[in-house]
Amino acid sequence: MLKEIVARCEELAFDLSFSRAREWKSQGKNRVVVGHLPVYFPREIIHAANGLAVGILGGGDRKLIIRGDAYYQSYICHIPRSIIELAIDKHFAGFDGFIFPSICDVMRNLSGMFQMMGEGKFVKYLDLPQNFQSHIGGTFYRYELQTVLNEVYKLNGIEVTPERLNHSIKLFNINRTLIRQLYDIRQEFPWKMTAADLYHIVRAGYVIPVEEHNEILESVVRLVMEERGDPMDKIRVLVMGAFCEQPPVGLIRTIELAGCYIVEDDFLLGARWIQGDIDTGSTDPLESITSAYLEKSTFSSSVYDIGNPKEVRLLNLIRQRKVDGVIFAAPSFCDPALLDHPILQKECNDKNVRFISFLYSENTGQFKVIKEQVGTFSDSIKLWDEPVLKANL
Amino acid sequence: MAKEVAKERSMIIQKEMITGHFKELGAAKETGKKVVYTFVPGNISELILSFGMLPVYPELNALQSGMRKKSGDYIRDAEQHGHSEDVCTYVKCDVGMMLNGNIGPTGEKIPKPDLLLLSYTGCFTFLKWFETLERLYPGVPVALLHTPYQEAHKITPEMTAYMVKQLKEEVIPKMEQVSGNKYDEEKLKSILRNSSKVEDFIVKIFDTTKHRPSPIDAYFAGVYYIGPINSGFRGTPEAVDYYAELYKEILTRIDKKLGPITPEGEMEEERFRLVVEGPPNWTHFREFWKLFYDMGAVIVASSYTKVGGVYDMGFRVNPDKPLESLAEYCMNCYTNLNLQQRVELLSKCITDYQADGFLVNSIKSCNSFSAGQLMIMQQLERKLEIPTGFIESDLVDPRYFSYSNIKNRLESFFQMLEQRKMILTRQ
Amino acid sequence: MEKNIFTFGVDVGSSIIKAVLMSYSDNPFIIDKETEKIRKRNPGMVADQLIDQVLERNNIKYSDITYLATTGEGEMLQRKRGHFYSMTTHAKGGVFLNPGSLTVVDMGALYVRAIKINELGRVLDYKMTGQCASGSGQFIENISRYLGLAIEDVGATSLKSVTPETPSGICSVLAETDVINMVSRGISTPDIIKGIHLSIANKVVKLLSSLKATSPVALTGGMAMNIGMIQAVEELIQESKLNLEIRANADSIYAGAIGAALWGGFRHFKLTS
Amino acid sequence: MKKYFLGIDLGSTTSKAIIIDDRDTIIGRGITNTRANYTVATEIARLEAIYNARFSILKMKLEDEIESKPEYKKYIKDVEAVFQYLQFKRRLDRLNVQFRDTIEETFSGEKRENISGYITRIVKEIGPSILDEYLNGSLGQKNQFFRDIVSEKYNKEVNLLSKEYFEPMMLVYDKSITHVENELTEYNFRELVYQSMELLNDKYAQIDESAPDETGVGFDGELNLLKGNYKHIYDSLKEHISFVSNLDIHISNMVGTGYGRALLPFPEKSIRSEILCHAFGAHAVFPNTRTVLDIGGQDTKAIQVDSHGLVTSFYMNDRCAAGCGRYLGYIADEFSISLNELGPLAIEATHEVNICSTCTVFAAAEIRELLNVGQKRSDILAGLHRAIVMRAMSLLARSGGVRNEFTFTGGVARNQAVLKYVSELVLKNYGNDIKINVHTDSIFMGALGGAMFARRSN
Ligand SMILES: Nc1ncnc2c1ncn2[C@@H]1O[C@H](COP(=O)(O)OP(=O)(O)O)[C@@H](O)[C@H]1O
Ligand SMILES: Nc1ncnc2c1ncn2[C@@H]1O[C@H](COP(=O)(O)OP(=O)(O)O)[C@@H](O)[C@H]1O
Ligand code: SF4
Ligand code: SF4
Ligand code: SF4
Repeated sequence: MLKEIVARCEELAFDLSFSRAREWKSQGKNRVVVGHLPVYFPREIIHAANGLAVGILGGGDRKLIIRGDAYYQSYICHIPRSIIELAIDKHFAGFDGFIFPSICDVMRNLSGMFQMMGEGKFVKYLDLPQNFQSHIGGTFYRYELQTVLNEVYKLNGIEVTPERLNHSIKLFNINRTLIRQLYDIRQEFPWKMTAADLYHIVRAGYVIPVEEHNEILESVVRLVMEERGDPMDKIRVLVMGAFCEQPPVGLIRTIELAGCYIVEDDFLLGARWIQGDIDTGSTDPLESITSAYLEKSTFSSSVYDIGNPKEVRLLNLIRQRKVDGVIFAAPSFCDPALLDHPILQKECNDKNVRFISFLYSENTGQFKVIKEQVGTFSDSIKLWDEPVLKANL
Repeated sequence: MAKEVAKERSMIIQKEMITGHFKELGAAKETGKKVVYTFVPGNISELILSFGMLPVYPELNALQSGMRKKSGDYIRDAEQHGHSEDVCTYVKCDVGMMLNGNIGPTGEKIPKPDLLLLSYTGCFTFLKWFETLERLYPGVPVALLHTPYQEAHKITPEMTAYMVKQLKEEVIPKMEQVSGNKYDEEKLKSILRNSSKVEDFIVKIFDTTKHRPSPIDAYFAGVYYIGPINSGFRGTPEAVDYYAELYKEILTRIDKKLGPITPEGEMEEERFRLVVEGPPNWTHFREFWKLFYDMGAVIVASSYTKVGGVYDMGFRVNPDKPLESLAEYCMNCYTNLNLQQRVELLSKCITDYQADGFLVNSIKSCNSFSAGQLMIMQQLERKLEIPTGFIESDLVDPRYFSYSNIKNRLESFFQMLEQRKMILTRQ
Repeated sequence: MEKNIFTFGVDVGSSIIKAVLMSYSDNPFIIDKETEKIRKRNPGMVADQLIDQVLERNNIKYSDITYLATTGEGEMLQRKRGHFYSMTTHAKGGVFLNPGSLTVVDMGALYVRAIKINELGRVLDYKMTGQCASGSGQFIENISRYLGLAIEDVGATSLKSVTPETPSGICSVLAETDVINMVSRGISTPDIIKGIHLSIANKVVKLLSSLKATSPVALTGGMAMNIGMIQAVEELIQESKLNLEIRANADSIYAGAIGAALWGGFRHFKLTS
Repeated sequence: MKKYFLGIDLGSTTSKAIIIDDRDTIIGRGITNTRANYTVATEIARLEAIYNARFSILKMKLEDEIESKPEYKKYIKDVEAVFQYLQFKRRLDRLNVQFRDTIEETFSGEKRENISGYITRIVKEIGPSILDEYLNGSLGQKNQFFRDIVSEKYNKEVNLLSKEYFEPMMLVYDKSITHVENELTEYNFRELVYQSMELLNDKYAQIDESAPDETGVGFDGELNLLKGNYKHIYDSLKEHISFVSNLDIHISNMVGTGYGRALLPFPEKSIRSEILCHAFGAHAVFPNTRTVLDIGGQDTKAIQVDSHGLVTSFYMNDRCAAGCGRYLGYIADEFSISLNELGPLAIEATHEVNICSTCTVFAAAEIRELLNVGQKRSDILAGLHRAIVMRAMSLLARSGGVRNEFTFTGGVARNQAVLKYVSELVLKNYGNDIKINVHTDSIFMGALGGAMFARRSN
């Protein structure tokens, strides 16, 4: 039963023609489908405007790159070229608009390329504020969100009332809670479900209506609790750096095959960006969404961490999830992720947290070297009987 | 060896300005002057000056290290400290320089920052850079000025308001606190008045490439010409003098129908006129330049000279609205323009200055420039039917400058332009 | 530990298979060892033959072996009891061969792996080369073949160099063209070989410095049998002022197999205790 | 006097020479591998092109006879084949001498004796079998080089020996071959061609003596025409051959290009970028060409040209030679087959194995691994070929995509499997109506372009 759900989720998650979204759009009037790129976008507002916000996470290893290379030099990460390839091959046909949250220069410029290529009816680069004061950054963020809503309004004429928006927020609160529960289960019983399965389940939520995803998540939570599974002699790791370009599933599997349980990760960070619930009782729910962004965001390479250093937050996570070591896995040429690593790794060093790091790209197919490194990492923690130095944290 | 070329007066002035600046920095500890680290694109130097503080530009340090062939070692050191091979080498070069005692180009030690002014325009790496610096200089206050991107091809009032608010409530209070001086709007206005004069000169100078032969090279020499506006002198009277002098010199060259000055003297014959997109390589700057002037190629416009501000589309600071002006200046920098705007700007350059070819120097480090360049190139090729060339190198990482590869590509590019001229004139 | 047991380590490399028979106890020692080139045969088959050959030579039956451990690409061997990852085994083997080493560098046919360990032999950190084969033993093999040198003679030839000539790029394939070019320019064979060694050593030293390796450094793997390589590494270490002492051992190529045999013994006692 | 123009393409793997006349017609081709000294390689290619030109001129002169009398055609073809063999034979003799020297300085005692004996046997074996392949097989058309031909035979023989002699025997070969490749063996055309004719006469004499129904295997109908007739042909050809042997093939101008062009002893104005030459050559042969893909030994170039054959943009790999021709060479080595057998084997595949690294050095290891997990040879080969093409597709995209018509050049275009994948992917991604051109002379496009530039700037 669980197997079937996971299989279905895998199919959905990697359905690069986004058939469920298209189907959904055709099933009602005035529906819009809006693609959004990594990392975080408040999908609630599109939901409230009778829309479906579909996460675009690249083509992974399932899309052959032929013309995408015409747009990017070899020293730029992989995800934008697979997205361009998808666009050229009309995978986004029927999408009404695209939102590019500001995370890096590559994504930013990709938004310009979408504009020049005339993709969708609107292309919005969403400038997430780096100022976290509500009357400065907050005001600007509201203005940015309003711009998105105006674009959608132009398309379907649907007024987003506070009631509608509050309802949408509620659904997404449930979604976030259920995902959190799954992570908590895996944190305690990582053998009950593989990291790859969890990944598929969460990723499916990027491309289907939240109502349906919530149903899936509910059954999964129930079924996973019933799973037995045998605990194996593996170390517990946290994987860090993959917030935008996704690692190939083979990589996630390789890590777990080579003696690790992934108990925390930032693979699909957007779905878990807001930590906790967003207020659903306000008469100005846009303000609730804004203040959730300002106050409840997780940490990520795309946000300057003034006054809230990311290394401290990472350490908290390590403690919470009781991990034995950290795997820094980042996409090749991803400046944001890679420039964070020295900072985070220094902290790990200082606090005696074991870590390794390597690079991947979404279509990496050869995991031999990675397997050897991860295997040695797990060996090095397991074979030598010293207790892992958690006490130092 | 290059023969010694008589220095023009403007060069001497510039050299004095720069030397003076580093002297002042070197003496900052004694004089008690506060030091602000900030970046070139979207540099609000006028504001820094109005508080009597001294700006330091880590990128320019990196650039200088590159030119002095130190960057290779610095980068290696930074990589030893955990930085990836894949990321922007400006950052690594700066980190490496710090690890090696922070000695500036004139041999004087660059003082530690009293304030990290992160006005990050057109590039996310600046954010990461300052996160790194913040940890290298623990306790130094950070003022962040977020410049919204011109995503909708324009600057909206909300964007300006957001920036002005940040200036007023984030940046200025921090500057007051660090410098111990109050914000003096009149002083700022008077500095800005100089800036607007400088801006006029800049536009006129880079417009002289209209002439045939072009009296200047707008890339290789251009990067020297923008030195003063990019290194904190924009609002100073020295800058006004410098640019007045420079403009005068160029006018004389035009009268005499002289081509650009190269490190080996005047360029004899102008054979190709190019527009170049992308920053130059600094580690092999001379060799790189030589590849061009040896072939009689002169750059009549380049986007790189617009990173520190775009003025040829009409923007000027308005001393009467100082903060709004600064905000708009930031939002107007080249890499803060969206791709469509970049294409328009470049095609204007190509047509206005009658270029024969368009060349991209794609910099491995710089996603801000590089991501999208290929599409820009395609668009220009299609729109203007101009021959395009493409080379790759890096700003300051000598490992990514392959002389033979670049030479091979440039040779082919020039032969292609020549062949084209030959055939087209024959018809 | 009550008695000595036999353990066997098999390191299936990309071109050479290494087998070591050990007596494992508190003072483990090597009983016998052997290598065999794969030379386009099935590695599994070659390894099996090699195991039998060593057993036969020592009058030992397979059933007398308490633990047969594989490393490298040896996971497919039917007769293994356990498999360990290359860096784990090279660390162990490297220290066994060069006691007191705090860093082990395995220089093999395709990859270079640098492993940092503490006094207890525990792996602390490591780095290995990835998708690009510049700096691999295979590269030396290719070049020496072109120059008509037996791999055993490469090291000695390199030592004769006076003014080494390094290839310009990093790519091994393009470097081959460079070498051809050098030959036609009349550069001497020792100078070419030395240049190649230096360019590989450069990669090794880069790994060492990015790992912040601690001295002494043990070199293992096939390339550590190459005296020219050892010298090139030493020269570059000196040049980059890393202050690392280099050690190598005549049995370097067996380090992985030795490590596997040792870990096999360790696991056996851990599992049975 | 007639004017001729020479183009030299000093590539990373092969050196090519083309001679054209003043109407751009190709009259001579020469090719050799660039394993050797660059100057030697250039000379070999140039001389070969001149020999080839003499034969071309001969054929042009005798055009009418050849049209009307197939035996003439056959005879000339045979002469050419034997001519090639004789060149080969001279180098083989030279190699044999080198073998002796190498053995002398490397081995001693019994080992020396044995190895020396083996070598004698092998050399004896190779000579006649090669002659047979030249005469009765199609070795002449296979575009194989001395090293490849010899090493194929040599390896086969060595594999028959006992295992302990494998390494020493390989060493003898490796040590000797480079010397021979680095030497220029000059031939006198006239002498060699007469020698060829004598040899042929001996052969034909045997046919004459054979009974009418005894013209067994390998003796085809064409050959039969020569029966009883060859003496006559010989006599009438002799004069013409003497004429072309003495003909002064005057090269009025030449242009050098290719990877090693900077090392050519040419004045600077006679050196052209290989990108322009390839494009110009391809465009000359197929005037509607708009996109050119050239895959050579260690670089791949994607070039866009306009209607005049002028390059408008191009893109090439550098720094990394993954996925170029040399890669195929290593693969052929690993599978112990010759380069031109790779493609046909790959085409037999039922599916393509996914190949992750096209790094030349890793190729062998990856293949071994795949063979071990039970993948079929042909499927692996198919995957490898496809991987190369994927890289080329990426460069094509960067250069501006594929425009009609598309011309595929360079040595790798001779490989049918690569061609198959290129066609498939180009048609699928850039439109089914794209016309794809490949020419039998595709490896010579750079040299041809060079020769054409030479003519134009004369
Ligand atoms: N006798 C020798 N002398 C010098 N170098 C050797 C010798 N034997 C092997 N090598 C080198 O060692 C390499 C193989 O090393 P090895 O450790 O067996 O690699 P792997 O285990 O990765 O297959 C060869 O590529 C060659 O360069
Ligand atoms: N007969 C053939 N069949 C298949 N491939 C061939 C053949 N001849 C040459 N090649 C391929 O062509 C490559 C050489 O191409 P070439 O264009 O001559 O390269 P370059 O100009 O760089 O020397 C070889 O590496 C080989 O892979
Ligand atoms: S992978 Fe990194 S560099 Fe690439 S688009 Fe995503 S955030 Fe930007
Ligand atoms: S990415 Fe480009 S703009 Fe940004 S810091 Fe680096 S070089 Fe400067
Ligand atoms: S650079 Fe050379 S050695 Fe490295 S991956 Fe490419 S082909 Fe292989």
